[in-house]
Amino acid sequence: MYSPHAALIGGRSFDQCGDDLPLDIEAIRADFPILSRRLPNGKQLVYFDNAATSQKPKCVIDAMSRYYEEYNSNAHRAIHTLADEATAALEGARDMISSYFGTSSDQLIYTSGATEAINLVAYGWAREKLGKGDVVVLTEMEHHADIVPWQQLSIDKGVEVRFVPIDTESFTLDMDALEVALDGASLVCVVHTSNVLGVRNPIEKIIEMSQSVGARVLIDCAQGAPHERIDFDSLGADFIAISAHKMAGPTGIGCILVKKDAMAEMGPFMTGGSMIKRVTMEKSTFQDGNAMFETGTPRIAEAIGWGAAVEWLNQFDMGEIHDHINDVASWTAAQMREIPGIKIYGEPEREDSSGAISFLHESIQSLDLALLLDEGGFAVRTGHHCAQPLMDALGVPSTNRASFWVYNTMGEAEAFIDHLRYIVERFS
Amino acid sequence: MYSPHAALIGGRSFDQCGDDLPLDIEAIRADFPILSRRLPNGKQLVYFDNAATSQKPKCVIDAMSRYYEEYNSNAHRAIHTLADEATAALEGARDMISSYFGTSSDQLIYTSGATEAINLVAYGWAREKLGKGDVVVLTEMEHHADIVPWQQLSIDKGVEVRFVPIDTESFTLDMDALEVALDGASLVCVVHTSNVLGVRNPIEKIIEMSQSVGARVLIDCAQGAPHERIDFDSLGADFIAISAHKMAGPTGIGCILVKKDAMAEMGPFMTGGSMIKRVTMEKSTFQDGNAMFETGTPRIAEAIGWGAAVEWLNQFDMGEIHDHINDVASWTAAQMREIPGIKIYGEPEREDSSGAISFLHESIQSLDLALLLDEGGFAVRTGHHCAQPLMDALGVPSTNRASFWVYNTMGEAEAFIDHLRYIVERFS
Amino acid sequence: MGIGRSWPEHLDPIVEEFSECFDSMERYELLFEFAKRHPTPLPPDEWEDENQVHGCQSRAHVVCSVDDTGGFLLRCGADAQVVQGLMAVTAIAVNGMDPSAVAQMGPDYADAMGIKTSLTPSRANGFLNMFRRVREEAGKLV
Amino acid sequence: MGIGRSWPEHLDPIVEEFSECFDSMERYELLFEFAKRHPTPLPPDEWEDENQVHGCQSRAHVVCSVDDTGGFLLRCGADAQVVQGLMAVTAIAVNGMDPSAVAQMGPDYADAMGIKTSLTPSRANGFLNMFRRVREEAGKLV
Ligand SMILES: Cc1ncc(COP(=O)(O)O)c(C=O)c1O
Ligand SMILES: Cc1ncc(COP(=O)(O)O)c(C=O)c1O
Repeated sequence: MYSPHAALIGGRSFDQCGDDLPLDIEAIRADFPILSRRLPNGKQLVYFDNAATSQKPKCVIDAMSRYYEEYNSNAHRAIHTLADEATAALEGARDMISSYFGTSSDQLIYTSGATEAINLVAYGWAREKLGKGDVVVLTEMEHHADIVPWQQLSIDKGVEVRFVPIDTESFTLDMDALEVALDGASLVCVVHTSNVLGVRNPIEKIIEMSQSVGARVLIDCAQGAPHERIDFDSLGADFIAISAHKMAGPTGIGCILVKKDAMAEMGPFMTGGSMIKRVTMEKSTFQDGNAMFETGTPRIAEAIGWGAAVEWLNQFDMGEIHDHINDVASWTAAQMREIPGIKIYGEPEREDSSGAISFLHESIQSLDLALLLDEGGFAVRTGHHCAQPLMDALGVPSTNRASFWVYNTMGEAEAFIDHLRYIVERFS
Repeated sequence: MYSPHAALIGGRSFDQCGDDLPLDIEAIRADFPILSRRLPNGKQLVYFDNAATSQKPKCVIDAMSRYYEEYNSNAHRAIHTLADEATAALEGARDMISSYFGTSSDQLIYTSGATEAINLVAYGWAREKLGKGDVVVLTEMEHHADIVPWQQLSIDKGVEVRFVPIDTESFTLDMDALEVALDGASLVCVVHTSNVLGVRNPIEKIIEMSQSVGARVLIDCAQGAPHERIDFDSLGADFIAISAHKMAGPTGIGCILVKKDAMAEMGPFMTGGSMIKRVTMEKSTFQDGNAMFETGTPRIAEAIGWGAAVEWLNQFDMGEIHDHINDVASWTAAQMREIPGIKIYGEPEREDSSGAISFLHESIQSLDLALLLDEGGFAVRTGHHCAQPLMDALGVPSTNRASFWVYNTMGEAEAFIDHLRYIVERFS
Repeated sequence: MGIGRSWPEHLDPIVEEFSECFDSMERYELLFEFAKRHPTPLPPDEWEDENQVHGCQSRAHVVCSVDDTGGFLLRCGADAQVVQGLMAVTAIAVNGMDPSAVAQMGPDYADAMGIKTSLTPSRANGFLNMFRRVREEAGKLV
Repeated sequence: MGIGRSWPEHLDPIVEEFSECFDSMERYELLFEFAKRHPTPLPPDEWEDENQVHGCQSRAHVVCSVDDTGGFLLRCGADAQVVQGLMAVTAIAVNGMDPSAVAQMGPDYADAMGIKTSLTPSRANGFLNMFRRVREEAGKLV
């Protein structure tokens, strides 16, 4: 029988005990077609914009093409073979992804990304459960996706929003201030790893502290999931938001992981087909569990692509991936600190950092610096990184940011440092 | 310079005046890899489930692969070359898609599909503008995506929902009842073409009647857009919802087209990055126009794929495509009416019908019939088609549905009729 | 789930009849016949939420009990004849058996009948859900 | 927009200087220099919403007027030196010209300078938005 599942398996053989083998970065690079790209000026691409989005291995791209070329069909509620294969692949992907995140598939709701995931909690849970007198605790290092939905909730429902500040010396959350902010809190929303600073927050402790005052906890793992294995059931958070595109998966998909008892408190968000039990002109009744939150034609190709990405990642030990990234980032940051005029925001050398390096030069404007780096083939991001309150705390409008992933090499880092030195010598 | 735009152009040369050439169905079929698929039992696939989702030409699949293999990057707000190319391709796709729909790009808001498009109107416009005393008019032939969001609005805001019935003899809307229902209406939501009956509603007249009583109009064009050219500006509707996946595009994307003055009345729906002007801990301000409604990482690959689909469609005259589909459907329906025990719901032979044929056999249960058709390689859908109020009006719980698109042939229709006759002879 | 064969001997002629079908259309025809010859069908007015088998594409319901002689009794019904037919074969297999034997039985008769070629992933799943439900209920009756 | 060349003669030496750059890094260096030698920069405290050029990746602002002798006067500023440099060259080109001539001018000097190799789609777009804004304002001053 034709098996769309087999099609999901990538080039390299599946190996869950990869921790015996050291990472073979050259073999990994060979999985990513884009890494051999040359820019129009002839320069070899060096992709250091991984916190914005990761590149995709060929097996992910191919899994989606194969879906469209061999068994594309709308899933669910159809009897014919193609629909059945598409449904099996879609549900197979859900099983694969949820088990990668250490939970069961009924605690996973597909969304278009981390942003929609957080909005789903704001609309589907918070608007049902919270009102005047309730408190939502955020931190100063949240991404806008984990700020604006709560400000809107505050406008609509009178909920109080509190921000936990960061210590701008150590670039870490002020845990004493968190302790204070937790008083009377109903929901605590914290970013697992800052997309600007690379700081990995002590989320285990935060979850414990929050739950001990009876608050539910949402962890924004958009940056965390590409850098360490997120184990939903053992972490114990109530909600975890994830984007596929930052962890080797396609654009247009992500999920919110939701604990069963929190899900039971939720009401519908977007409505329409699939999420219903029965529709009449008078009233409609809805499906139970995660099915209530997925309406319309599913993101079929995207789910299959993400499933393939998770399967690709599953070959490796995430601890080793983290160490490799940390090595490259620490070396790079240490070298950058030697370059006159460069200032780094954060401590990428810290062992648990994602290695994202936010930096500025004292005289070369950030946009100019990005252009000059691009001229050398180096893709870094420039801007406020959707974290303006954090920028305000750091006292800058924007930063340049170099961020690394599994396929980046020490050789790329060396070339980057050489080019950056050259820019600073010539343009400052 | 590397041009992602050039990459969007499909195999056949771009030709807007295709109306001089008759459609070359065999050449068109060659563009769709899946059409040569054989099922596990060796049977050649005959895909008659186009109203659920269309198949995708190779140029669409390739445009997305090329994005991931050559210039994948998060769009907007980045200086580096890849980000710039991705942004250009994303915005180029928006221009192409909006101009295909006869409007400007600032009246197009990307969504994940028609379902999210309608929810966006319910949350972003109706929740701002409507309340107790307001009336939303729907029809009995709406898809659940155009029913449940309005029922939820009714629960939350006290809005009255009225349904215009269909005439179950002619399978058309009861226009006299519409006239009555319009009294005091604030919003009228009508499906352009029924996914069950294939009926194309007189939307021009409905728009006129609705606007003459001062109501805004939403047209659900999920089924309309694959069958005729939708010209937003000249139609004059306030909102038009569209899914890409039913018109040769990928899963996970669609749009709502919104008239400028209606957009000006809208408030934010999902919030987060990109849709903001400035975020502080105290408050946030938002972008103007369509930018206020698109947050998070865009559906970049999906938009590029949809752009390629629209470019592919642009080669043809939609009138000719419609006529071809109508020929195949009319012949098929006429033959089916000769088969003992088969009953057709709708009039697929009508000139303006999308050609979807909903049918049942008096003694062979619909699921059995679908299985037996599948055994012959024929993919048809079976179920309530997310239109339970219409099913209730027709007095059946579900139907089988054969639906056609540009690549279906008279030869496939003949084979279908032969197999259906054989089933009926053997199993009834 | 059981190596070799785990179905009762009295099912052999039926398994053989199916396995000798010329093609799947013929096999479907036979399933339709068995649907009509179902020994212990569950009439639609006894279809309830509690006895519904979930994860089936058609509506399917099973009610298990023991008869006067202590033998297993499977009453079951589905809206689709194909499913009803498979259920009929299953009922023929298990009716009268010792519940503990039913609880141990495997779904391998379906393979042997040649049904598998027509089972796409979710159809296979639907069949297995039905079968597991019967086995579970049998376990409770031991 | 304009066949052949449409820039004023007095820009020739500058165009030549740029076109002779060894590579784009050298061209960027030159743009940095021109940014410093901007004849009529617009100081940041005059940057306002109304004079902002939209669709630029950097913040860019232009204010157009005529001087005592009726010549065009472009005051402009950007936060990025690269943009500021291009604006400086533009100001050198158009300052003192007849507004109606500015309204007719094309952006071809940028091509001739060799800038195009560094212009990705949206950078080119940003430059064109700036240039069109200047031309529009010139049209209003005729
Ligand atoms: C008439 C109609 N409206 C809305 C929809 C919903 O579209 P989607 O599932 O792509 O959101 C469909 C698709 O099934 C449809 O046929
Ligand atoms: C920390 C963090 N949260 C949320 C998001 C939003 O993710 P997406 O844009 O995929 O919805 C991002 C991505 O930029 C992020 O870095």
